[in-house]
Amino acid sequence: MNQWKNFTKGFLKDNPILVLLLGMCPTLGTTTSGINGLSMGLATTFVLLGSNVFISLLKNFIPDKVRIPAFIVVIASFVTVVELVMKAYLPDLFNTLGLFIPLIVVNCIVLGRAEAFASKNNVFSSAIDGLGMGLGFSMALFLLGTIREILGSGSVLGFKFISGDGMLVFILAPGAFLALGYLIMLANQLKKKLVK
Amino acid sequence: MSIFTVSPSPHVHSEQSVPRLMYGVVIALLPALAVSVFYFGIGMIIITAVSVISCVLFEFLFQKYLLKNPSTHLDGSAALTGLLLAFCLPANLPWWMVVIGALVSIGIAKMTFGGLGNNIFNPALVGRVFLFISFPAAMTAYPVPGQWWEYMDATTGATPLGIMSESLANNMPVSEIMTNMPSNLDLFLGKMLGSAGEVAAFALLLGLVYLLLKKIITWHIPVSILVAVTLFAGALNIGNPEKFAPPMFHLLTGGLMLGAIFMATDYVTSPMAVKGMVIYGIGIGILTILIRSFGAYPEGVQFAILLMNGFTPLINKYVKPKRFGEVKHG
Amino acid sequence: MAKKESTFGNMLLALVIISLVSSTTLGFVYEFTKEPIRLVEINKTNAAIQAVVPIFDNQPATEMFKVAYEKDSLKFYPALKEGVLVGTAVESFTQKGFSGLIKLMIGFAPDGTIIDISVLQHQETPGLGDKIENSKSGFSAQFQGKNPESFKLIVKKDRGDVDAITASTISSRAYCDAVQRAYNAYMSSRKSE
Amino acid sequence: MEYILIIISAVFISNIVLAQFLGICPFIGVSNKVETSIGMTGAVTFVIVLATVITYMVYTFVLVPLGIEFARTITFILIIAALVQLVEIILKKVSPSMYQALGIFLPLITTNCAVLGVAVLAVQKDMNLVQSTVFAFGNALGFGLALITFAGIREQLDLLNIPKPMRGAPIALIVAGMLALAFMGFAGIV
Repeated sequence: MNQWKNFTKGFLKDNPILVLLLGMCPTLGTTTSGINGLSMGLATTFVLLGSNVFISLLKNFIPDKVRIPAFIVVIASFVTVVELVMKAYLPDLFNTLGLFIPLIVVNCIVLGRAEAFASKNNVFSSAIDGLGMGLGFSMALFLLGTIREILGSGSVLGFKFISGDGMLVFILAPGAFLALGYLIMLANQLKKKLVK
Repeated sequence: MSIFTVSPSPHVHSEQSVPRLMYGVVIALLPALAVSVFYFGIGMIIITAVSVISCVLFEFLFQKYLLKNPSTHLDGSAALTGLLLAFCLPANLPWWMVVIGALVSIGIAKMTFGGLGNNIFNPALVGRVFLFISFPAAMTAYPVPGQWWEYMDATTGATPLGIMSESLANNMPVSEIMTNMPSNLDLFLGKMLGSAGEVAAFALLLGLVYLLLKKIITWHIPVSILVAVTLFAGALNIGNPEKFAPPMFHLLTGGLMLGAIFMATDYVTSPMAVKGMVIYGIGIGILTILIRSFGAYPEGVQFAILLMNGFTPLINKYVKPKRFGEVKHG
Repeated sequence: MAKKESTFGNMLLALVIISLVSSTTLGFVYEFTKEPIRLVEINKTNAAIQAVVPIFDNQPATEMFKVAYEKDSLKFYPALKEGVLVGTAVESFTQKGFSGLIKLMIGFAPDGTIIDISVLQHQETPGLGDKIENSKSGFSAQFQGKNPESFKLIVKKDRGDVDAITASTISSRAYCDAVQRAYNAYMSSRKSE
Repeated sequence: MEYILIIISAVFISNIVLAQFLGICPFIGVSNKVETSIGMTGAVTFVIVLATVITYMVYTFVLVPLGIEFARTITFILIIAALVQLVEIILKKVSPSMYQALGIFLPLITTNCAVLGVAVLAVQKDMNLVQSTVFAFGNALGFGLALITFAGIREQLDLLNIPKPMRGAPIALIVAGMLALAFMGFAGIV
């Protein structure tokens, strides 16, 4: 397989959020600002990369019937590593992302890639796949976070460009749903145009 | 008219044309508009004009450039949405916020769903709640009536409902709070602080009479809301008269009349069967009092109607219309 | 998926080995991060104390004592300089926030004057109630140097002396409630000494 | 009274789907039909409550005494995965028709973050066993309320003339946004 294509498919064509619609919970829950979205994305990328590599390595060793529990153990281990490391070295970020860090374990993307890709491909392709998908996920989170931050707080990456507040609804739950809805619509249109 | 063919909201009046219905409702709103101009002067005129013009303009632009549907911007529905939106905003709201509200009402709540007849939630209310959550400071600074020539610099204050909820939070007994309130007659005549078009109960009731006479709406929804409010607020008031305001106070303040008569009765977003309408109305009444009496927000009508809009499909599913026959096609 | 036969033996073996490897790894990472995590928590408390009392040379975090007040007990952190009490940081809370619990750290001078206040924990609405945080607005500045004996810890709307945050009266009230609780506990502890 | 407040708070004020963003995948994926949603709600309620009780006990009586709280995530998810398997087996025997309807969604409950989320929240909030159980039940009800209301709206959307680019996930998210807007009215009721 062409590794470049394998790497970039997660950016738009098979973008986990915008096209595959996987991992919506952290997408909505952590994107109150661009930086928060990006951090969540990178934490997920780490887990995705790690679990993809390990599962690909172990694929001939794990019997078919217990593959799901085995995958979950591998994924949960990586999540716990992220949890502990963030708690120790990035405590503020850990507090902001809160519940959504342990919840990476149930992020459909991670298990989805393990099942659909890593368990069928070699280590190198799986690593590329995990990295590409993770970066695509991070990109979408960063984009959504930035949009919500601009509209909701009137700032970009923490720098305010208006005095006072933005439209608060965008930092709150309703704005998260609305912004993601229109973003997915736009991504679909863009994908259609590129395919033509 | 093909508007209602795609809609599962066949209504008893669907044989009437859309413009006739819409402009009928607009006429019913005129007495309230006149009273509001009398109280809020230039501010009311500005926000109403901005709201109506932006709604019609957005409707036109969305249909022409995004949906590419036949244009319906002059059928009165956009103008009505604009009028209702202005009615539930403070008359001193900066004009650009009104434009945002109109964009949300028409762009998000209506056109995203494909235009008139397809929306699930009342467009004007979505616009209002969106603004309320987005700009809480501006949306809760109401102008004191009687400042004819003031727009954005008008002196502001709290609404009767706001004072009630604030004072109750301070453990003041209702009897003491009521001594600082306008009399019921003043409330009935609209001499109080509030959103631009919601203040004058008598003018809104006049509108109701017109709507009923012209058979534009039936009495079921407004009456069940008002009855539910009276009974539920009354029960609370009897239970603890110093903690809960009397039902008459609830009926005459805030957006209750405006909501019950003009917002909740929107064809597209309310149930079609009579039994469904009554359930819907009771739901709105109870939720309104629940939010007003126990919630953090002093006013609950707008949330109550939106919530029941959300339940309308379920009501329609389980309470099938018996009298009006089934879905009409054609 | 590799077509690996699933027998009871190899299923068990696979799961046991994976679990063993993962728990060993986790145990190792845990040992490695245990100390930093403990330090982070101590630093957090210390930083919160430092923010609200004058410079001290003792270890308030380790000299913490609890003072019972009403049904609960509040944590007191005494700050000493050359053996003299320069201030006490009191960890207080309220349940009256818009979204529940708010935790504050309030620094009192020995006479009960408020030195400074910082927010430890809250879930107030972003853009509204979260302005109680010092980094988001100057709301807490108005408490500096005030003695609650003369400065009424009640928002102006309720005829007190505190300027509430615009459109967030509930959060402001809750904040005052937590400060009042700390003050009452502080004064009652002074009296009993 | 305390328990009623926990339930009201979980169902209306911090609704698990509309305010906490948990369980969005089944919310978007499953809720096309009201009947399916009701079944799904039943299955999820059962799993959430059972999972919370078991994880709570394991956490309090095994992990904390052993000092290995850091193994929380991995233990919880394994318990939940095993539970879902169990429910699947039981359902297959007891109600094959329901198993048919929910068949594809049942394994998805494992990766429904609502289940793990509630279990983690319950131990994070320092609740006792009864409070945790009530909390789990309230959240399951909240999930059900959002799911079923939403399914009703989705059924209606199918009859409507939604613009093509908006169909599917986009319109579902917009509707969810408006429901979330309406649910904000419940703020502060408890």
